[in-house]
Amino acid sequence: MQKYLSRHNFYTLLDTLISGGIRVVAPRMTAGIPLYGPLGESVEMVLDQLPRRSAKEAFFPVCEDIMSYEKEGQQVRLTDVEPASFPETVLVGVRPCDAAAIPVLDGVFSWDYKDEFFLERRRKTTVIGLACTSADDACFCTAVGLSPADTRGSDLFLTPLADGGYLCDVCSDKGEALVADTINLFSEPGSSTPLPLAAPSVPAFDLKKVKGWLDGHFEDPLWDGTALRCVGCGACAFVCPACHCFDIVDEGTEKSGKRRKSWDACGFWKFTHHASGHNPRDKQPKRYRNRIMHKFKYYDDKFGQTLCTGCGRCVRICPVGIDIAAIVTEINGMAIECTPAGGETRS
Amino acid sequence: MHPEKTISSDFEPKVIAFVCTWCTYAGADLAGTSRMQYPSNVRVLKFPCTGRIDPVFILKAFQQGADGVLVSGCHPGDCHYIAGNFHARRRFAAFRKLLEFVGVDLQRLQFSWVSAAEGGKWVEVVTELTEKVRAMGPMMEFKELALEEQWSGAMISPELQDAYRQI
Amino acid sequence: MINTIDISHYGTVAESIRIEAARILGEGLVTAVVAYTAGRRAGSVQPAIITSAAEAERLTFTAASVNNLAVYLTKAKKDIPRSGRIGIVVKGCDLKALVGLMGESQLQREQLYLIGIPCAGVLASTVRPAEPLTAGNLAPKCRECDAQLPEGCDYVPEIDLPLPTPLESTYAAEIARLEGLTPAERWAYWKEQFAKCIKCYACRQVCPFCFCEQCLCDRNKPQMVDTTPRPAGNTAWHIVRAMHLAGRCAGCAECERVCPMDIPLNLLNRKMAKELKELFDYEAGFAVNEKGPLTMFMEKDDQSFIK
Amino acid sequence: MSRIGVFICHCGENISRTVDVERVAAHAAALPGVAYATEYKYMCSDPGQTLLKKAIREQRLTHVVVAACSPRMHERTFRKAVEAAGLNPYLCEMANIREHCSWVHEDREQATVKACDIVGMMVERTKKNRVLPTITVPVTKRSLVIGGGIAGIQAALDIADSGHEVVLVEREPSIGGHMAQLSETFPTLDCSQCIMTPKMVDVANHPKITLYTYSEIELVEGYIGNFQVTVRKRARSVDERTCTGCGVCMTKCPQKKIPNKFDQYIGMRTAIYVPFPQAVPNTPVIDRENCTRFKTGKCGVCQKVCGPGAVDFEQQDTLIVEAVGAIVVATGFDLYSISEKPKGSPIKGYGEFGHGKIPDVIDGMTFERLASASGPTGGKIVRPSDGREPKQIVFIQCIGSRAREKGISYCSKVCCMYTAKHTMLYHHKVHDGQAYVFFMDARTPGKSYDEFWRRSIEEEEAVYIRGMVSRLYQKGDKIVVMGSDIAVGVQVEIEADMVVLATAVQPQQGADLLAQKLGISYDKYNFYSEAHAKLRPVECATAGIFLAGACQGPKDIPETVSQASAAAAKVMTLFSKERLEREPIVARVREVGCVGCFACKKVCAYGAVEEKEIRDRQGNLLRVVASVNPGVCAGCGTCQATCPSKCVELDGYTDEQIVAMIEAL
Repeated sequence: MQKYLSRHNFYTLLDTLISGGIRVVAPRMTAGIPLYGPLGESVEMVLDQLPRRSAKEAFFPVCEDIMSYEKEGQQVRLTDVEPASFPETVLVGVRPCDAAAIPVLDGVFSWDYKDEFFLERRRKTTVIGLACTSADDACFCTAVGLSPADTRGSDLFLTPLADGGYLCDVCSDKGEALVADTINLFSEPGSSTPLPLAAPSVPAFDLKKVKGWLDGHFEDPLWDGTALRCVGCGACAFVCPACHCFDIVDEGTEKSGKRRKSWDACGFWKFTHHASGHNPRDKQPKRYRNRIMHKFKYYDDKFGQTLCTGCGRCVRICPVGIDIAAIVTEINGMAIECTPAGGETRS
Repeated sequence: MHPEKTISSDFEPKVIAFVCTWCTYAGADLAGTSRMQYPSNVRVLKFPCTGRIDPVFILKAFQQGADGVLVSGCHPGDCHYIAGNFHARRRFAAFRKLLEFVGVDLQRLQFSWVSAAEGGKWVEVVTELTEKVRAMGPMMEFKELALEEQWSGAMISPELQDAYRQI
Repeated sequence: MINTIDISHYGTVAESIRIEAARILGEGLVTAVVAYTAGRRAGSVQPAIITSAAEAERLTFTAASVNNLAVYLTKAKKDIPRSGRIGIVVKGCDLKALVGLMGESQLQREQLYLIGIPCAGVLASTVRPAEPLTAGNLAPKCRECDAQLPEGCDYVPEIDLPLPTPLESTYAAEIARLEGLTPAERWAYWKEQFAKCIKCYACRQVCPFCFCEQCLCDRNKPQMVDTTPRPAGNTAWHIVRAMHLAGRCAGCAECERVCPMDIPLNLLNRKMAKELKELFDYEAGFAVNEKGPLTMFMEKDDQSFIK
Repeated sequence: MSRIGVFICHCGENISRTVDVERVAAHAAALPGVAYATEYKYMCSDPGQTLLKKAIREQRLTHVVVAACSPRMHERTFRKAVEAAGLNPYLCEMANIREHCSWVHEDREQATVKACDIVGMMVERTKKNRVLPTITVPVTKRSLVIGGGIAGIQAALDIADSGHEVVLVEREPSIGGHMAQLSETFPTLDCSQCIMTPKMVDVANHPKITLYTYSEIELVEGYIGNFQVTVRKRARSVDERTCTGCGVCMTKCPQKKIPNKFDQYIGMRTAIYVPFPQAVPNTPVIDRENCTRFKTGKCGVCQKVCGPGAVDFEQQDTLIVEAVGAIVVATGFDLYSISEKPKGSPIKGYGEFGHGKIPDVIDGMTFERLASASGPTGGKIVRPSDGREPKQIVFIQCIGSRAREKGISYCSKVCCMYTAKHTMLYHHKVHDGQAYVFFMDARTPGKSYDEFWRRSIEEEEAVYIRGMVSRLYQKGDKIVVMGSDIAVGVQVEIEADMVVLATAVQPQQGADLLAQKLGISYDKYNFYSEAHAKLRPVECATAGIFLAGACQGPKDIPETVSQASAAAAKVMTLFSKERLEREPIVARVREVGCVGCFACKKVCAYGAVEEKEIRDRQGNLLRVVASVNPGVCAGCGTCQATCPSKCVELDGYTDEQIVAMIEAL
């Protein structure tokens, strides 16, 4: 189903939702930078810049409470967080590279343990995707099999038109329900043409071959060569739409406190630091290797998907210019070079 | 009688004092042996020397709900450990500027030299800080901050609303 | 109007670095050289650690050579193999950090071969590394730079540095603006800034002075600072970090540059630098000091704030 | 899980009067980790301590919190009790609910709430307390005595007689101090020099005493049992080993009119001099400020006439480092100069009494020199202005002392007695003279003291006038003293020939500077503070340093001698052990995390932080880390606050303990 949504009606739609008590989350300027956040009114929305953090935080918060404790004498009282208290949300202006990561994350969060915090937010959130019309040389969604018009992860998908309005694709039941509720704001598609889509410049990877190469190159000079300069921060993982590692800590005093879940990153030295003092990933290149392996091999092994959508955020913000697109391009090259016609045999 | 007075007297500020054991703690002891009277709001933490007092403790005290913090030690030259208070003096000269810059009202952070012989000065410093802070009202900044969440992790729970009401 | 900044000599500088790096590696004077190479993206530059003369041809220097490479010589970076003397490319601001590290027993001068850069400025950010350098995208630290020509290096390319365009310090202006606000307004400002923090610790990881092998904030007995990226823990972290850097920070502003959330972290460091200058007449420079302003004292130090 | 015992003391009614101790006990009992909480009338009493020990055993307590008085009062007591019950003493803490609570707050509710908080805070702290093993350090069995007056002499002789070496340091060219200046002593009127000089000679001859006169303390390093003291031996310009003390140099010195400090500047001496004939050592010193040779380069007579060739104009100050295990401070007193306000002193002068302007208004010590048989007048009491015998003499007591409005509130203790003595000496020497004494009241506690004072009135005919002098002025060659006799309520006016002011006893000039070198505390008058006013009156709070004599507060001779012997006894007790136990409140470095920036070393005032090399088994240097010498560490913790990664930690005041307290609030 395709509908037309004028620019004005798009904003009216959001304001209607907000006044109806729905939390509308969209990119908005926050202390100088675009970040996703709940809108007070639709005009706060900023759609021409990719938010610094991905849309994953709408489902997987930067930090959330999962439990609280209180001690009284010898008694300890525990209180669980009730996921039912999460608000109904419409997530707006999500570019394909962010939106596509959401169903990818479904894999891990509904795997052997069902993460009710993630899943409840997922249930309560309707995603309105937005086709992407601008790319820089850090962008590489097309290299990982996505496109600037990919509707994966979106319930509704907007394509900007030359007249300022949007072509609205209805991609799910949730999307359909939202349109049905506000049907008077939509009309049938007209003659206005879509704006040209973004065109990332990185050539496509052969993801199967990249994985094949990774399967056989746990030890490789590439890792030292590319990641010795890694300073071990968590910026890449934190801005990534697909990275989903988290840490659980108890914060509080002897008497009361909270158990909290917050983003973690495999780049940190402490990430795999054992209580014994041993650290299996004792050097930064090993930690960086894990990042690549997880994205292009391990996640694929387990969930059949690649954990990278090519948004380019990590490329832009890496303090020391580590460029995942460049590294995977290099791996891609090596994979094609060294793969005989029949494919590499796995040991 | 005066309505505004009853309101202000409802608020009992929490004042935390970090003191060195040789001078100010002893000075506070002297105030006790001399049966001087002062507001009961202050809670004293004893350190061997002001040199031991890490700025993080001040931060922690505010985070734990202190409305006023006092740091007090030996007069210059009187340090039991030769120079601990000189180091502390520099450290706190810098730290208070930092706190001020991030928006902490320095009226809530008092530094003093109170010797073992100055029971009266201890009473004076504690009383003055307590009354000043009482008049200023609770230190909301850190208390509010403690309840603040990233939007993504925020919930609308009755418990949280209760907490907001309480501060 | 956008003032373009003259960095036409960077090509010559880059060539000089290549020749000198090849020479010192070739002659066995050093075991490695820490410098810059080009990246994939147009105009991008990244740190590189090379160990053979053959690799020297990869080296470059452009306005995107923003990194303070001194961080690679600190103990926190255990993975960098270190033996013998190491060559390192330094801008004036980077050199101040190295000097600070020497004062804190982290490095010895004789372990280093310093290749100094006659520097006309670098970009504020590497998000768009191919942009030409202008007064608008110049790193704010460069606007107030007093160290364009590093002193005491083993090698500095001989270049007539173009006269710098005098530019107003944006830090000083912003500090003055904030100082003019009420405490509540300042608190609101920083609260909004710190709320953005996601505790990625990029600020810590690129800082040459965050060389602790175990950061205070990574300890949990006791938990001095909450680790979760909530406003409370974020605020505490940035206050503690600014305090730990007070009197040590050499002003490379890497923390601010790398912050993915654009928190103006260097404002805190500049503010502390300003206060330490006023209080104790201390400034980071090219001379190695035995003690920093907060590890020494004078009997006559100001105590007007003490009752 | 900890099993903490909380013991709340009523302190008779001192605590329980304002603090609801039962409520505090109930509050404590409900705290996580508290296994037992109780209250008792007197925790520090024998039954109280027994109760504590019994509870530790029966309740299998792991930690103890005693909520009572200040830890400065009884921490030792309870830690000893805890130790006796088999727990490490450092697992016991005190919650101060007396000095910091019940005594300073009247409101019972508020005081109780506060007491609960204090106990809660200490419970949380104590949970984090660790077993601390006692640290032992070797003891250097030599001692330093600073000051060669009667206090220092007595202490030095006592310690030396017990067989331990003593280093005695005196600032003046001779030992003897103020006692050597006195003519007679109360209440027996025996000649001061007759009893003093033999002791001085004993010091000089004692094989265990090393005497440095004309010397000062330059630097004190180290700690109890292990001090290193640097003594500056000022250039005497006379070699002590070769000088025979013949005195020819002094008789030939052309500079003969230099007012002699020893004689309160009323007698004269030469530029090369001994302060008084019985000086010990009997080696002259050249006063370089007044010596023609040093002023103009001409002269040098003393060198020419010196047979053994002991005069050495080129002599320099020498610095001598002495290792000692204990220090006795006996720097004595000075008299308050009422004419000139000492620079920077908050004490107001007594310019109205004309001292310094009217030549015949003198202070008590000057009177001693006038009355002394070996003094500048040979014991004749005469007026400094014209040498005439004063027929009417007025003594005024409490000049400076007990005058809060003038800045000194204490009683100088010896003036009542010495003024009584002065009236007697005067009466013995000027039979037809009349002595008047203005006094506020007479303080004469002491053996035979009141009898002595009465004698001055009843037998020696001194007229005591109760009241203060309001004005005093020169009229012709008389001094008119105007005052009031409050006993009869009349104004009194006396035309006196001489006025003697009993000025306040003060610590020596520079007493504060010496205290700073020693690291001991002093009060607002610069008198040195004892560790406890009643129970440890001889010790300083700084371990290994003891006090003797008037440096601690005004004292008469018998008291001074008693305290000196007591200090000596303390030193001997210290020296009775080979090794000394010290409080294990010292810093420790966690070498694993130490990054070797040595910020700790930079701020350590004791030089306790050393650089330690960590090597692998092959001996390759891996890293250099900080290491604290527990013997030298004084336990201030400045290193920890400075360490960026908190890898140096002060035992007893760890971050965990402090944060636990903050979080308990």
